[in-house]
Amino acid sequence: MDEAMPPSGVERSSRIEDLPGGIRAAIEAILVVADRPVTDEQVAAVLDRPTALVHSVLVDLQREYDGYTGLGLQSTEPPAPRGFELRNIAGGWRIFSRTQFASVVADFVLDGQSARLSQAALETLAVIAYRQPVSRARVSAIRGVNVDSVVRTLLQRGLVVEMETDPETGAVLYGTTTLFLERLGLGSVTELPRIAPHLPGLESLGEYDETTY
Amino acid sequence: MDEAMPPSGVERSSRIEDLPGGIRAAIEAILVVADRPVTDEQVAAVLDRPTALVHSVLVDLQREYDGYTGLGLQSTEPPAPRGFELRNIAGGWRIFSRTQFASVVADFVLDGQSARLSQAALETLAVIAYRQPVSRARVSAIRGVNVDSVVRTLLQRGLVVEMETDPETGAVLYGTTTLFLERLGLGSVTELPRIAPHLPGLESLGEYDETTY
Amino acid sequence: MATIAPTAEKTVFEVRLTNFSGPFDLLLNLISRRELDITEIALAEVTDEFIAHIRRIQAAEGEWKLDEASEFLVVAATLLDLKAARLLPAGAVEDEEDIALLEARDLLFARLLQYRAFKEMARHLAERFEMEDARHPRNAPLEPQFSRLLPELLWKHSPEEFAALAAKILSPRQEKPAKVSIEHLHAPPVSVRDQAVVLQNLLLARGPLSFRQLTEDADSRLLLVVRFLALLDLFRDGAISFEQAAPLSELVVRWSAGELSRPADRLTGDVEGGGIPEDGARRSVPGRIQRNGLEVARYG
Repeated sequence: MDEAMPPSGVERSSRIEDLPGGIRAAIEAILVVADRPVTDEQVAAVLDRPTALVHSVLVDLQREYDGYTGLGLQSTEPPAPRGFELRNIAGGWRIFSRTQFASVVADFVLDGQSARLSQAALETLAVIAYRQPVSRARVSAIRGVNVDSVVRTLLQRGLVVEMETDPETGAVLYGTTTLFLERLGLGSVTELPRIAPHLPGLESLGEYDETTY
Repeated sequence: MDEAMPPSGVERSSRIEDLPGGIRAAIEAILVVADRPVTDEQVAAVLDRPTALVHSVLVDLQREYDGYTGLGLQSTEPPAPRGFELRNIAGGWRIFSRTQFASVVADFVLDGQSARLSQAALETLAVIAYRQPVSRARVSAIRGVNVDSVVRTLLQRGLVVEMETDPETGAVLYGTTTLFLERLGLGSVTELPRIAPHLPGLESLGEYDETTY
Repeated sequence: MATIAPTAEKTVFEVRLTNFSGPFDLLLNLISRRELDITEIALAEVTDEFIAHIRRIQAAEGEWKLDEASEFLVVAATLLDLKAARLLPAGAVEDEEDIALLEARDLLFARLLQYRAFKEMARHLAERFEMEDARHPRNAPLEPQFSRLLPELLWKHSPEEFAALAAKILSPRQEKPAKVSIEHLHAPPVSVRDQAVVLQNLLLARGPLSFRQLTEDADSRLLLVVRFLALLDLFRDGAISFEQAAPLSELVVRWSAGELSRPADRLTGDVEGGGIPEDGARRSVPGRIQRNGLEVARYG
């Protein structure tokens, strides 16, 4: 934050502000992809900027999304809130859909939702069950499609859970839950029927995955 | 869409536009919870509004996020893009972080997905993408080297898949996967750039491949 | 990648050598370093460099893998052929060998052009991958107020059904065949040398025979053609003689060398099935190119 700042930090510092949209847009970019609430400190660490500065930008964004333009009385336009809002819950910031549109969003979310798991969800669940702990990237590779949204469905349904983080890649590793076992009527994962006998050479395939990922 | 409209629809119709932010904010609320690309038609159905109207609002939002304020020459402020962008991929809309902030965002979404492909893997992938369904022998002939291990890597990455078996020769034929398209941001194989301009008069070379290997 | 910068230091270049993804890659690189148009240059001009480079790779990597080495050698052999042709006096053209050489060159050009096109596409794919990796879709979990609205999950799978599903997804797309058939890669090779032996045995056992008789058991056009080639070779070597009573009358073939002489042993070069054009037009045959190339390579 002062003379002691390392050179790399300085370099990065000058860059963010020069980008179109500056630090404000940089913070937005983080918020929009974050899959859990992020704290002032996390954002400050990633951007290498003072926490106080980051906090004030976040508060400012929150107000802007709510429809305050910052132009004060000069503005002739009525404040127009965005369809999303920035909420600070227990110290973490997260973008939510705006409450007023809850009925619209509910229609959208429930559209096409059924009480049954889709074939894609079932297949993804099968891969996670037999390969846990496993990253989304590896499940994608096995199934040949992006599984991000399907994994989220399984998370929402409480059938899978984030177990740990791969120490090398930093990827989140998923596994199945107690609820999953209850649904199958099993006591533990080890009671899953063995499938290895039907899969010649699959064990060695696992090694390949690790080395190429 | 007229007299026959059910009461609930009428009720809803009058409400959205009256809410702060109007239809524009309603569409944003949907986009922000969507976990996959959403089409004009889906949004139009949920909001019970004409597809053309929804489409024009979406295009407008896209421009706004990119920094066009719509105020034209009156605006004294330089256009400031947001940290996110709205992209239309294969007919579906989805919010993405803006490319310029990739280095900042990467810290939050490390999932091992960005492992680089080798030059050999890229070239093999290109041949398979443009010649699918295609046998390993033919890919070998085009690249002038044995491609067995490279194809295995591509299979493990989920970028190519065994599609079928050549009825005549019994050779396994390979093609690209949905994951391949998603990683390229394409909707279908037909959106790949044309290779013909790079292959002057060589379309018939395929026959040679078979005979020279 | 499109323009390869001239390398400042030899050591840098040698490090990069090992990164070529095949003989075409190396050849393209050599051509672009000399700023030659791929469609106009005589490939012979880069032959020496090509050979020198594969020698250096060999020295740097110690041992070659056999299949890898052969891929480079096929290209090297073709290049040497072309260079040898250039060294010959200009008058000595227009025989069969020269035409085969020209065809070999055209084929090499064509395959090189094709490879270049795909290399270009690979570069394009790399750019797209990089661009897309720089963007991340919004992927937030469903907000709690909405996930509460989801209908209760219906689950009807038994553990066994679930395991069967997993086995299906986790197994390779197809059953791997127990025995890998390679018949589709090459039609059964028919060797000129072997057929010469067959002809020799026929002629020694049954005396003078007509061409029709010598080929009556040929069950494919390929075999027919190879028998004919073998006859020409035997005639060239003075092992047989032809007799024809009148124009267009039947050709009689007679064994004229001694029984112990085995001229067939001197013949080399197998002709592979796929190499004979269906239309019967005279074109170079892969086996032929390879034979010439390997012979030249031995002396070069």
